[in-house]
Amino acid sequence: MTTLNVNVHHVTRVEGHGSIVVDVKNGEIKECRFEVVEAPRFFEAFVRGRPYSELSHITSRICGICAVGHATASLEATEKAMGVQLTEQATLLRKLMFHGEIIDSHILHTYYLVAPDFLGAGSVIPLIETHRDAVLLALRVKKLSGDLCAIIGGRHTHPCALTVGGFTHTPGERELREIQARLVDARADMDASVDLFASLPWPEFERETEYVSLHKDDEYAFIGGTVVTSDGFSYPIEDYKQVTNEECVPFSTAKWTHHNRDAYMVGALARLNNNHDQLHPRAQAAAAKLGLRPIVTNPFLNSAAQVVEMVHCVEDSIRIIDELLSRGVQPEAPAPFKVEATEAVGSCDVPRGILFHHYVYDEDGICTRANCIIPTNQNMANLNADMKVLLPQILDRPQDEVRHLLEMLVRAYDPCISCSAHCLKVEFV
Amino acid sequence: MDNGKPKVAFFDFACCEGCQLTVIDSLQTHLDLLDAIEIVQFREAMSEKGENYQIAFIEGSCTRQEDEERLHKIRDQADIVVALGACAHLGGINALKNLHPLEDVRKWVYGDKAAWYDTYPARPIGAVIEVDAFIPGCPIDREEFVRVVKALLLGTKPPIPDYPVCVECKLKENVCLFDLGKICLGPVTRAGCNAICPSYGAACEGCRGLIPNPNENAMKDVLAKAGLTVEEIMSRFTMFNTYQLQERMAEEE
Amino acid sequence: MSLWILDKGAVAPLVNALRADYRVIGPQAKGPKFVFDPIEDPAQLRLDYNTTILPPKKVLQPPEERLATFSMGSEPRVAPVVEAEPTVLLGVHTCDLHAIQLLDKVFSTDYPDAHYLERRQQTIIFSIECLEPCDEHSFCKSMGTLTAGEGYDVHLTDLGLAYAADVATEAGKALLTRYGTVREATDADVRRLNEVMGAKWPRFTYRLNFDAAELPALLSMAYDHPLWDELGERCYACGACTIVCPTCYCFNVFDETNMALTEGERWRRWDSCQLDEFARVAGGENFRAARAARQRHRFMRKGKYIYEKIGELGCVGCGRCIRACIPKINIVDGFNTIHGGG
Amino acid sequence: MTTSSIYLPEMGRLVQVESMTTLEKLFTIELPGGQSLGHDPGQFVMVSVLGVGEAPISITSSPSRSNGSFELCIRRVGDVTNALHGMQAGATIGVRGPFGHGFPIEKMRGKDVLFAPGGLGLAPLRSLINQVIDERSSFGRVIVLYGAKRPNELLFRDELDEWIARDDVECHVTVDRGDETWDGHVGVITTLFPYVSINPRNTVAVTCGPPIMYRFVLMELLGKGIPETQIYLSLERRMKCGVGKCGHCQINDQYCCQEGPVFTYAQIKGVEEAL
Ligand SMILES: Cc1cc2nc3c(=O)[nH]c(=O)nc-3n(C[C@H](O)[C@H](O)[C@H](O)COP(=O)(O)OP(=O)(O)OC[C@H]3O[C@@H](n4cnc5c(N)ncnc54)[C@H](O)[C@@H]3O)c2cc1C
Ligand code: SF4
Ligand code: SF4
Ligand code: SF4
Repeated sequence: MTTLNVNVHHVTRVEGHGSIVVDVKNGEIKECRFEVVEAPRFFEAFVRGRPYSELSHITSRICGICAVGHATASLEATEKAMGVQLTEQATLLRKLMFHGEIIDSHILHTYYLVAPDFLGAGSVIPLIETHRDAVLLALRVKKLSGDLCAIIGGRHTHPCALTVGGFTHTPGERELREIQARLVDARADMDASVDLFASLPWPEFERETEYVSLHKDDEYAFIGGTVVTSDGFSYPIEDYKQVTNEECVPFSTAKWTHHNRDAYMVGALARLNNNHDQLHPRAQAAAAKLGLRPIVTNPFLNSAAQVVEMVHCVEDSIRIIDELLSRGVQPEAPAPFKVEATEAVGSCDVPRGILFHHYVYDEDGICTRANCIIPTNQNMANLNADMKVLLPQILDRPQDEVRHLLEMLVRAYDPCISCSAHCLKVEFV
Repeated sequence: MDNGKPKVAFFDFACCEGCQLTVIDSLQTHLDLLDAIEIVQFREAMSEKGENYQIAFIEGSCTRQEDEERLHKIRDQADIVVALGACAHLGGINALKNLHPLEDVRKWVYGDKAAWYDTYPARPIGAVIEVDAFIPGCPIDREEFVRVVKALLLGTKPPIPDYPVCVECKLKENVCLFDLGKICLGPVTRAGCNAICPSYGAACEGCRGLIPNPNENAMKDVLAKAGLTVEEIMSRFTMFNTYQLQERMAEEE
Repeated sequence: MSLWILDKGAVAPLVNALRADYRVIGPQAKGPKFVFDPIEDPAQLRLDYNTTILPPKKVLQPPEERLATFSMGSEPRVAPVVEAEPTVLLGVHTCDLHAIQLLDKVFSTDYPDAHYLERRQQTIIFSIECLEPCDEHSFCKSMGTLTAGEGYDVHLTDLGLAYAADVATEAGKALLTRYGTVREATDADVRRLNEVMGAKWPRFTYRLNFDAAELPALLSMAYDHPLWDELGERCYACGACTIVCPTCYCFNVFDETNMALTEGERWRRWDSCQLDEFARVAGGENFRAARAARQRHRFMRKGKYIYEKIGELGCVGCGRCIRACIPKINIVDGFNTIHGGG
Repeated sequence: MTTSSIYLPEMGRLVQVESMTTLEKLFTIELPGGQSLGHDPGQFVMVSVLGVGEAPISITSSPSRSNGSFELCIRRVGDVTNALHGMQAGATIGVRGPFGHGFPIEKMRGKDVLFAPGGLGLAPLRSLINQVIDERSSFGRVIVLYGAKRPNELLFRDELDEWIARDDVECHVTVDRGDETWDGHVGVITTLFPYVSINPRNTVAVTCGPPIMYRFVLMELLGKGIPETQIYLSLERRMKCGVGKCGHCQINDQYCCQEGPVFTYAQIKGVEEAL
């Protein structure tokens, strides 16, 4: 009979602090859970009293990896609240920058964090010797996506130029053309990535769950749209709480969420499952090559879905730049608006999944209440449910392997725990 | 130092990990960093964990009792401790919570479960352990990080400027935001970021902290002339510098 | 030397032709302001600009400049770097032209500075006459820099449809005639030029309440003037006033190395006497610790010290320091205060 | 390239490095091909450690004793000086100079010379003291009054002993605070003045030390009636070029690196930024 005691404190190669606790006595699972042990940061509490103009800059600091995503969701909320209508150019630039972040985050996750698991390394650093081409590819694509964010927003981590109503800076046509040429070149890197990840021995594991994402009929949804689930539900963004149903759990600084079932999953795999038809044809081809045919129920394949999304974002970025250039890029001031007492919810599907920012402003545009629901939190219950199903299937394997597989499962979710820990506010009135 | 390279470890406390990400990003242009130093711990990017390091880069603020123990352990091991980024250097954005009563903050977020979550006012790590150097910024500047690593290798003083952002902003020939009717904290904020925010038309928010000898009265004067109320002025300063301002107020009392 | 006429329509072809053999730098728009930058498209050139954020000195003494490269290790070696390329500098206002002449003196006397001088030698200057004040802050008329008799290769004056091009050097002439389409000026052109020049003066006002030549003497009596303390209270010590000044040339020197610490470069970067650490020595002593003392030093340099060193006033009246100063410290008001009766 | 760069150091070799105190070391440097530095006492060189930076350092050896090399006495206080302290004989360093105006020895001939260095201030003065001693017959009395904070901070102790032993030099040494190794005079440098009688009209005084010391020594010298034009000081400033361009060393209208570092008291009297 197996007796197992795994306690992986501070799971590595994830953004943020999490621990896996497993306790098995004589083949009986006593304990199996993923804890978030990170220091809570209390964003919702301390944005109260801050002016609307600061909100996107403050909340971008929730997470250094999805800074653009937080800033964009935050601006979505504020702009909705203030009734701002973005110009077409600003809308395109927001999308373009968002693509930059998706690529940036996914390349980091797939190459730096996940690939070492399959290539028998503890980190990306030894791969510089053993898989130099792959590492250089990753560095190249990471630089490209970072530069794409930078020409629009100044930098990728905590972009400076995003502001309510648009941007404080407009990229030059020459910069756009140069980055477009690099995106075109990156197609080869995308093809190579698809080949590489298609060749990896993904762990065999299936557990069907509910997949939640944003959806738009006319494009693969990242910013705005409606909230849909693979169980057939659909909600306007404003009704996000009907989906999330948060609760505090004692061993975690992250709050858990559930909807139609005990748990649901968000992120690249959820988006791919819900929005496969809106993917760029090249991305659809990549999905086929990676064996991703909706509904995909192996959570490990979330990383493969990220590769598909990279392909999509590269292609769509090339297209957006074409559109921008054919319209002609002009410096423009942020759209005008009037500050008034309002409330609104913004939502984006950031690299790790759907994200909600909900603000209430007083008549001076001072934030009086805020609620941010972060993808990693929403995945927490599902990850734990996966672990409970996976563990019995692998219990007979050596302890190191069990530990490794559990860690890989955690990593597959790409948990950005640093953001999940700033959980969330009690009910709105 | 078996292979002659100094062993370097990265640690994080309450933060967004954007600074560590910036460190990872610095490899895009400075892959030779890995020839010069040996990274033995970097949770965000590697599974291996070496406890034998000489240089510790610490990201994030100290916000809990248990953080202090960890910080002391790092201090005991490392020859050189570097505060990495605004959270570690200043308390940064985390210290915004210090503007509210602690109990209120906990209850606000966790409701009746507040007692489960340990927390105290956010502090820069320099308030807990001795820090040998700091790299300011939210996030840090990639090139500045590389410069500091070189200085540590060379055994010289890390080249962190003492002058304000305006110097770099002017050298870049940006249109000053005051000329565009905006309000910028550049005149009192430490340079080194290459004036990135003003270069992108956005006001400096002071993430690198005040310069050593700022003329705050002149700043307040100018902001007041620009039509800002006292609350608005304070709000500008507190975004990243709450801890420093509160310390100063406590000193004055 | 000779007067030529350059039709406005001929400017773009001239710029294009020059671009084949020269780095062409001229004023162009940056948001609501102007900057000197390399011209990639003649349409960028804005000879009608008012003033630039940084003066054209940045072309001759770049904000950051490599002085040497070196190898480290046990047998270190060092080699000088003098970076200069054939350059045409277009559209220099006369105040800035006076400032360039001042820099020429500074960098060629005592210990000649090859880095500056080589670049200067390879730069051909097309200056341009100002017919309108750039804004309320310029005081070139007070400083005697509202026009220029020397220091340029070609000097342009806007005659409406064409520029009068006063050619002062062989280099200028060769350039103008080889790359451009010009004709020699007729008597009518000269009359028109005189008219334009005659009409411009009244548009400019004196802003100093006294003759600038009195500045050195005035300042030598003003060392303990209460003005300095007043300015010290308001000044941020941000250095902007000196960075934008066409006659400031102070610099810092620092080394950059590669990661392996085997090679490096020695650089210089513009520095400012307004910054805290400018005059601090290793013992911790700071010889101009007070902002008031630093403001005094700036005023003294502009109105007295530089004059005593090279016989030219250190201020050409461009007004940049006034525009750049956020608390609105105004050198004209300062000088007038010292003169008395503000 | 038309002219060579004034910022380009020549590479010199450290032929000897000697510890003097916990903070100061004496460096002996040879230029390529054994060329002479050709300096006057009181001048300085810009010393480079490539990769670290440059620092102005007074030449402490006397031109009369050059032997194809020169000496620098350097206190470790920062980047460049730390790096120098880490170097061994045989290493190569960069040297530019000599720069500045040294002590006008011609004007001192035939006169009594009173040296009053404090602490590290002995480094620049030693160059002149030794030259005066080497040309002893062309000077009147030679008086050296040297003070340091503590006995273990006294520089050039062997030479001090030599000077004390000589009949034709009046040398007195003091420390601010003594210890068990010290049986000499205790007290600040000005307490040495009563030991020597001075003929003010015929005396040239030369002093160098930290800014506070100047105030007291000057009071003493002026009180004795030595004319302001016969009191020489060597001043320290931040310097980045050494050739009157970078602006850091400016003392009001004077560039310390060019007009100085040696000034007469008459030159800087009333110049607020000087002392
Ligand atoms: C003419 C002249 C002659 C000299 N002769 C000698 C001599 O014979 N022997 C000798 O030992 N020295 C001499 N000095 C002094 C010497 O030049 C300085 O000690 C040296 O430049 C220090 O350089 P560094 O690189 O070691 O220090 P750095 O690391 O460069 O530090 C020095 C500079 O950095 C700044 N700095 C350093 N530490 C701090 C701090 N804690 N806070 C703020 N700012 C700081 C200071 O502004 C200072 O200018 C002389 C100086 C001059 C001008
Ligand atoms: S924009 Fe800001 S940093 Fe730049 S000069 Fe103006 S005040 Fe200074
Ligand atoms: S002091 Fe001011 S007005 Fe005079 S030249 Fe310099 S920037 Fe122009
Ligand atoms: S620009 Fe104004 S505030 Fe800045 S240093 Fe100059 S005088 Fe002072």
